Amino acid sequence: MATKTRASSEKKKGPGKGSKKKGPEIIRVPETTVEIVSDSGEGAQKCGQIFGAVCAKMGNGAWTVEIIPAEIQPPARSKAGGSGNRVRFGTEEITNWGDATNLVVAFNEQVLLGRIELGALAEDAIVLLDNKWATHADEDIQKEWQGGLKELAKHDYRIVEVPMEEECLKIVEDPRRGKNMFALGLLAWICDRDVDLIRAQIAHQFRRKGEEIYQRNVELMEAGYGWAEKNLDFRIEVPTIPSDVPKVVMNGNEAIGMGAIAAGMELCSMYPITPATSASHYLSEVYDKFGGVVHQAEDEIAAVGVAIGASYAGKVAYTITSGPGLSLKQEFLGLAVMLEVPLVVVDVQRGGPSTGLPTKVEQSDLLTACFGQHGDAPHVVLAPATMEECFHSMITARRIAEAFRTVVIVLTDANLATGVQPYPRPQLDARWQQAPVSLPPVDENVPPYDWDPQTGLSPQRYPGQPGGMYTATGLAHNAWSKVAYDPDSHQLGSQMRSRKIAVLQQTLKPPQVYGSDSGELLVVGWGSTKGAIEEAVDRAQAEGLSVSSCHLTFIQPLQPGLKEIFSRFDRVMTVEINYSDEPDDPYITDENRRRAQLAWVLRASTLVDVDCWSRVPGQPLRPGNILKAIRQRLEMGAKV
Amino acid sequence: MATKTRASSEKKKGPGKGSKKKGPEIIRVPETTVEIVSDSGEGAQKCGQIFGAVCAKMGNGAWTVEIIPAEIQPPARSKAGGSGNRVRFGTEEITNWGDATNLVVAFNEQVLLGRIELGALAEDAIVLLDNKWATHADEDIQKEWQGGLKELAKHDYRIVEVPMEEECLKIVEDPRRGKNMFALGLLAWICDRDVDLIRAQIAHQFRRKGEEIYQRNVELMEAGYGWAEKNLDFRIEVPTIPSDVPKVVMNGNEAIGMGAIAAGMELCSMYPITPATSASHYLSEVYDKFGGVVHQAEDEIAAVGVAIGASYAGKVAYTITSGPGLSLKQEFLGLAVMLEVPLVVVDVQRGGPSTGLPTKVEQSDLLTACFGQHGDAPHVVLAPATMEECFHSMITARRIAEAFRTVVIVLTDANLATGVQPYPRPQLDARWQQAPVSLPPVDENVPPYDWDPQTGLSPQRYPGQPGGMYTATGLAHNAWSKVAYDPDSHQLGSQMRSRKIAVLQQTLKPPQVYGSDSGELLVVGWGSTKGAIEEAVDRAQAEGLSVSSCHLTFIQPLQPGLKEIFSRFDRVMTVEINYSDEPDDPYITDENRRRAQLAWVLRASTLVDVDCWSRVPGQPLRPGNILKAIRQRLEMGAKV
Amino acid sequence: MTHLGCSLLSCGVVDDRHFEMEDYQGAIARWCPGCGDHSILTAMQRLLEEEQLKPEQTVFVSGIGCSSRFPHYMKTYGFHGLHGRAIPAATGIKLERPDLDVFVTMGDGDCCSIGAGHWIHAIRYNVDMVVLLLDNNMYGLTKGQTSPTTPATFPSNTQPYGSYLEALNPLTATLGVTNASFVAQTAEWIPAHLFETLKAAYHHKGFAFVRILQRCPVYTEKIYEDAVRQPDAIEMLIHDDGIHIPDLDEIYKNQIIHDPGNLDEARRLAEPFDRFRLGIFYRNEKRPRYEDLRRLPVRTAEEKVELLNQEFDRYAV
Amino acid sequence: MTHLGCSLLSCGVVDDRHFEMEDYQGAIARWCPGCGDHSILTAMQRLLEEEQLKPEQTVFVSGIGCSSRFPHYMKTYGFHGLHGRAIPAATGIKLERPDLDVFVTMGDGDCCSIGAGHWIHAIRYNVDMVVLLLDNNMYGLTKGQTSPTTPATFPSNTQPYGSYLEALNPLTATLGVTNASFVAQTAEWIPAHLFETLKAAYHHKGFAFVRILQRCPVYTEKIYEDAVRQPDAIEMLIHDDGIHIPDLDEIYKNQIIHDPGNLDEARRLAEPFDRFRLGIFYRNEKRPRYEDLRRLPVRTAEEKVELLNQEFDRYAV
Ligand SMILES: Cc1ncc(C[n+]2csc(CCOP(=O)(O)OP(=O)(O)O)c2C)c(N)n1
Ligand SMILES: Cc1ncc(C[n+]2csc(CCOP(=O)(O)OP(=O)(O)O)c2C)c(N)n1
Ligand code: SF4
Ligand code: SF4
Ligand SMILES: [Mg+2]
Ligand SMILES: [Mg+2]
Repeated sequence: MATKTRASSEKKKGPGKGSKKKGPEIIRVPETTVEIVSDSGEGAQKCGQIFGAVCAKMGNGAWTVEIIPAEIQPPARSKAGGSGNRVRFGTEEITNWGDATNLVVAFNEQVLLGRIELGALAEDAIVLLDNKWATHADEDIQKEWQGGLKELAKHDYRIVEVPMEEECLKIVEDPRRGKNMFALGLLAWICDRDVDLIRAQIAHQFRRKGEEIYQRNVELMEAGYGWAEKNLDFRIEVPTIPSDVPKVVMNGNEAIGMGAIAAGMELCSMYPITPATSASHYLSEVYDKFGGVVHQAEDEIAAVGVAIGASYAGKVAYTITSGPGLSLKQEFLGLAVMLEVPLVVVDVQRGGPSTGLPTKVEQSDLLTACFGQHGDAPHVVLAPATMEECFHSMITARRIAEAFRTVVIVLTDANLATGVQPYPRPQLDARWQQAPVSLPPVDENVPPYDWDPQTGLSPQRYPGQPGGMYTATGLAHNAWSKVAYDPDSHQLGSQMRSRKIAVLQQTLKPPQVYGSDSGELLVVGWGSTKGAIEEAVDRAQAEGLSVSSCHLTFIQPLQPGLKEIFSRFDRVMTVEINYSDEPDDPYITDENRRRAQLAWVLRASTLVDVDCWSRVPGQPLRPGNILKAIRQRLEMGAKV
Repeated sequence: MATKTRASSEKKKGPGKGSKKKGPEIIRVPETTVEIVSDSGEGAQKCGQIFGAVCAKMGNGAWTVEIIPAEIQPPARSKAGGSGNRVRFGTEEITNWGDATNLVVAFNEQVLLGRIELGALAEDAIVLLDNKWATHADEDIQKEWQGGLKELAKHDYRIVEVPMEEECLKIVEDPRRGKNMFALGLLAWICDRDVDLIRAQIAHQFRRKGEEIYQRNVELMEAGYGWAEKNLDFRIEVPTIPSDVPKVVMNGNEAIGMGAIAAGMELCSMYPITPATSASHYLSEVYDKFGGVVHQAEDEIAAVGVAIGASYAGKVAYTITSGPGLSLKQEFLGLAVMLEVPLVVVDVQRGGPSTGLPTKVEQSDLLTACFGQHGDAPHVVLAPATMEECFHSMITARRIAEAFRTVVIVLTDANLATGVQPYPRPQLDARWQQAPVSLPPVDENVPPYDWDPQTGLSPQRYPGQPGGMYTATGLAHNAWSKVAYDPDSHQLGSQMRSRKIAVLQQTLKPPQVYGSDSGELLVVGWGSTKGAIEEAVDRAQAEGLSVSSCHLTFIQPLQPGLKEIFSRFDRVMTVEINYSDEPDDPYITDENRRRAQLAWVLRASTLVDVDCWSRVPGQPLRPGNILKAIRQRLEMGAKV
Repeated sequence: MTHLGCSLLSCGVVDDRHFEMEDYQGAIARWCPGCGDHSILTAMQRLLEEEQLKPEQTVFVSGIGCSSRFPHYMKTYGFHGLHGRAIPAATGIKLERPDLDVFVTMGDGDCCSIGAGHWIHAIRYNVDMVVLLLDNNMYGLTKGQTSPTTPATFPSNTQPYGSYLEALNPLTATLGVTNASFVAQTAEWIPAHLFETLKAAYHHKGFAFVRILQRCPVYTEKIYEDAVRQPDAIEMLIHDDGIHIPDLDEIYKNQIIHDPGNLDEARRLAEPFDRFRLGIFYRNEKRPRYEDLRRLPVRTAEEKVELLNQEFDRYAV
Repeated sequence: MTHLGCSLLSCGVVDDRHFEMEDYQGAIARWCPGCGDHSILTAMQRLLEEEQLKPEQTVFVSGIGCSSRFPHYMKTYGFHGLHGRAIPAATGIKLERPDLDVFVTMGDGDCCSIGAGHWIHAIRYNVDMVVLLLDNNMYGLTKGQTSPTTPATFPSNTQPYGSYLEALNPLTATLGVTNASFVAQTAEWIPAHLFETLKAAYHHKGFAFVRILQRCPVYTEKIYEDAVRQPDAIEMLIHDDGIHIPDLDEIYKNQIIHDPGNLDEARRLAEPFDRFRLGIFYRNEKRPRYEDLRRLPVRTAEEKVELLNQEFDRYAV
């Protein structure tokens, strides 16, 4: 049990307990998780973003997660209204958001309680709390504050009341617009962050706001730093290991945007939708200089239609969306498959079904990405697992789309989209940029779908090529793109479109097994859960459990060798952020159990009895919870 | 080998071969298939429809299939332009279109050749052919005719040249508008059809055209009858067995329309699309008198939105569409699942992907029907297999939609939609009609989603109920329909929506096995292929092969007991009209093989190595081809 | 009012309830402070109170957007559906239940961008409902993207160097559609005018389309700033058949006398997008309403079975 | 004309090909005999010949419908996409390849019903293309369902007792949209007028919208019957800046002098749906075009890599 420490403003409450002179306690850890949470509009998100970036830039591994309130404008001081950022950073690479927060700065006790109810805090967490509410003019608020403190006392937190409002008032008139920088200063001192780096990061954040704002923010930050130095009796030390590998730090949507630019794509045709939109915000800001455009269409259908038109006429274009938008685009995706027009679609998954949880993570679009188009429409689905893979997936996606003349859906999610992680700076290749379009005349005896009968592949033909005139049509057609309703033409076209994907599959490598090559349990995952799953596997192995994991990048086609890999384990289960019935739920049997989405695909493909453990919390999965599921599944014994 | 018989007009070619006095040869068969084919616009379809209806009304089993040209207005005398109808009828029930035509009336040799190229004719078919082309003013046409006859001579057909044009000219000025009735008369005599019934059917067909047209058509029909009597030396006899069971005869779309009426549904909200539209044509004509409306919306999205709005506010409404429309509706289907608003969706499947084969049959929307919505959106998918099941499926669909507050997708296809089959007249039940909506006041302590925690079921609440005000929302919500982004609420809501479907599954019965309970091969099918599969199984059994079949009505949830049934067979394979790679295709392996859609679902669900044989010919499957596939799979040996 | 679905209503007891403003208040509104949606909500609750609408007989339908949270804040029935698709849902509700009062709230993205097709067609159908466009000239909920009504050169997150196009004018667009029957414009910062406009819309039998100029202090603070501060920036369309609030005469001195029956003139007046003209541009109660065109006979279950048996006779073997 | 995608074009040799009508003829048209689409096809092929458009530099884009088979019958590039979605595809083609001439053909269901949202927005974008509405007042390909432009009371398979609503007027709808730049109407049975209208549309820089009255002898024979037989049923809008074909003066004596620069008047003239007014209703070349607003710098691959590296610097650890 940690000792509760109550530091307070010298001015008001007299000198703090114990003398500061003997130097603060140093809590030295390989990693820690810090959270800052406020009412929405008080800037905790900015504070967290800067803090996270600074951690990364100092050479720590890091992973940040946004804390987003449920409402557009939640009422002040409400449990559901907490807004902010959570930063996990460590000496080594950090691959996920972890289990719980070790240090939290909260602007009021209500948002803090909200976080506690969600299980966000470690039982021994250190809590820094603005104490202005104790003396608030509104008596109801004073009462709430008292009640809140009582609630907090039930836990083993180390609570530090900080006169944040009071201190900020010394510098600014409206502390609502400054407390976040003060908090940043607190954290900076506690975690010994590089103050120059912080200043630079503040400058970047407020680059459009002018010098005065910058100065005031720095002053506030420094005030927080100074106050902490004077009043706190602990510091947290997370060492960094110097590294020669140059790194960049960004969120997954920025990585997608940069990946698209690196891949030489020039038209992002989209319609705004959370959590995909920020990728297009990024692009809108910078694309001009690359000769690229963001076309905001009147709706998702038009967005994908414009992209397909552009791809038909020239370079591969792409569209970025989220679940509801993907549903709307399905008809056009089928057309692109039928016309064999290359297309890249990014689906930044959020909670579903329907409008669901627009700002929150989920992995429930996998099946619709694979099968959402009417008719037989073979295409490609892949899923990056990290910010780095977000970047590279766009380059892969363009190349596959073009080489195989098909649709490539890239599945990311809200966790990747808004989280920030440093990763090795990509080495750019000018060849990725290359325009595929040249317009040589065409031999009139070559049909526009000059399918290789073995592979189904054929070169794309573009308007402007003399002699090559043809009409692309979504109707069944023969190699000449002539409408053909006879059985043989349709069978052949269907076969050619399917064959390509089989050929692509043959170029893929089997996935790597993380951990031992065989054992009692294999955990299979896809997308943003990779870090959490591998951390859980590490911990399980440390406990002596016989567990490995395996993360899939290609969902359609699946990578080869899965059945063989699965056969080496007694039991296989997927871990996913989508819904599945638990085997022991009422009315649930092996026959009617709804299974997690990847599990379903793997069962059909490998005929292995792939089990699943999945949840839809609207949050990333925690390694600790995955670990529990692993233990529980192992207790159930072999199943394969 | 059948003897070729050439009958011809007495006037022109002198007396026919042999004397007619000794009475015609009687070809007595348990069933036969008759086809009439013309240029489009010459009315062969009407002729076939009347003929089919008359066969059914005389007490024969029957199944008709439309012959539809590829083009809106194909050029005259072109192979791809044949339009008409194919009628298979027999002493016993007829469940599918069979393999090949035994008797064909063709208006020109080109459309006939087109049919032959498609393999439509039995090798010993009898062919009646208008011979006006032999003396056509256009020499090119004369040449084509000669070439055509040469082509025909390569086969073993019994060819009868009929001076159709010439005979019709005696009655009408433009034989294009009359030859079809003459042909009807020919067929009537050959197959000994009841002429009074034919007259009645002509009256029904032309009920809006007036007495004169009726009279002229009857005269033409009688002329054909008389000509045949005088000139032909064979008749075909397909005995009928008198039956007490009252029957009705109609196509699947009419059955869907009547089923909707019988189910008490009153709003069909649709957007035109082939082959679904004719259902709404039927409804538009009669719905008024039932107090129902067909709302033709501005697009498919609005169509389903209007239906959901109506279902939310009162009675279950429905929408009827085909593949492209289903793709467009997916977002709204997810909303209905989320709001737990009951909804019935009929998808009359056609060839895909994309616009594909708009008038032709396919079964390739199964996976998108199950998984086409983003997010986890559990709902029901069922598939009638016959015209009769089309009717009853609408009653079932409404009841499930309402009782389980969910979306029910009914998958039919172009084969069911346009084919005609007699079936036992349904006994209507006034209780099916009952309005579920009453508007009693609501206890304010009961939430709008008053989920039974075990089953997930809750009663629907309607605007107008005092005290029950709530806002239905597509956002994640709790039982009070309040927006709730916390992990528990979303997990619970997801669970409740899934649980209902599991509960429904527990009420279903295992499917029946057709044939022996165990054996070497089990063929599994769904939808309109039932008759063809069972006929193939019958024939295979007659050959001594150990084959049974099993036809599924529920696709989501699946009926219970499948794994157990499958375990009794050495090998299981589905037969479907959608695309699958053949196992021995180039580049195809067990890992990357694209499998037929039901096979995929069954593999995931049962972990049995369900094989498949599927084709996308844009036509119903032929029992003979299925039989071949059965033989071939049995040669490959056991696989389970 | 007679309808299969709600037969119980017709045999109800006399209803002597009286409703206060609070009776129409649902969840606490979660819009930003200073958001114009707040005053629209208040005006709406006032209207319901003044008209003594039964909460259970009233349905608010919306799409997705800040503005589309509206139904949650009313204590009536509500349908918070899909982005851009409020109108089809509302149409279904009204077709099924003509006894209900249906109100639709949409944002400018909702109505004029993704929902444009439904909007155009709903004007044609002229189904009896009140349809409000809460126009803040921006995508609010998704945090600041250009909408069709964003003024040219105004920056957003997707067009950070300024909106490319001239704004779409929702009034001329509506007035261009055959069968338009009620088109008005008001501003949420003039509560009296807002209220009278909502009231006129409510009393119009048909599709009553009201564009409400709505401030969004977060993303488009500048756009209506002048109009709010300088009453002279506003031109009031007044007429005996339109809206005329004498109390406002002193403040809003720019007045145009306009007969709402005059379509040509309405289109002319609606044309300039940069002029804030408030009032009823067009009203015509004689336009056919879709639901009237297809009013149906109501049959008992037994009658329907009988009729369907007659249908079967036609198809009998 | 400079564009990344087609750099090869700019270094091509001098092109001295001459094209005849036949050079523009694709597959044999499969419309019904007497279908008005045939004469539109002929007029279009004449236009291409007169303008000597290069077949490979011309793209016909369509949706789904009888009218949408158009591209198949041209020997140019073609894109026969989805019902209602011709315009987004055409927009993408033109954004990517401004060097191409883009023509769009749509049916009345295609354009005004399922495609209405795209249509409205395309008028706003004002992307340079020729957009033809082949209006037979009916769904042709799906065999006779009511379309938005079906006249009231005219029967169809979905409204067998007559169309419920007054027809939507595509001209007033178009003219109601901000940034409309070219709106004309012609009839396929007056080849000279059809041709001149297509020509004017082609020469307009911007979104040139032409509604073509089109006969469908199968489903709507009656609708244009009178107008075809009685030239007096037609009113020609003539002007020096518009279309005036002196040869037709003798036949079409009803003439209205109308300046296509006058928007108010254009709307007034477009209003009555039952009057067949042919000519250019509105033309304004000064309207901004979306593609001009966003003309972009063209970079080499190396420049882009360099720039992206600068971006990475901003994000460097
Ligand atoms: C199909 C779909 N596309 C996009 C979105 C994302 N989205 C939610 S609200 C909104 C626009 C909001 O703008 P507006 O309609 O003007 O309403 P406001 O928030 O400004 O009131 C968008 C694009 C969505 N929810 N669904
Ligand atoms: C998404 C979708 N919905 C419906 C259809 C069916 N459909 C094909 S063409 C058409 C309408 C044809 O009418 P119109 O656009 O007026 O063209 P026309 O045939 O009259 O030239 C429809 C509804 C389709 N192909 N795709
Ligand atoms: S973002 Fe704008 S429109 Fe949305 S609630 Fe806030 S102020 Fe209102
Ligand atoms: S149905 Fe009508 S529009 Fe279609 S091709 Fe025939 S005549 Fe032309
Ligand atoms: Mg808005
Ligand atoms: Mg049409």
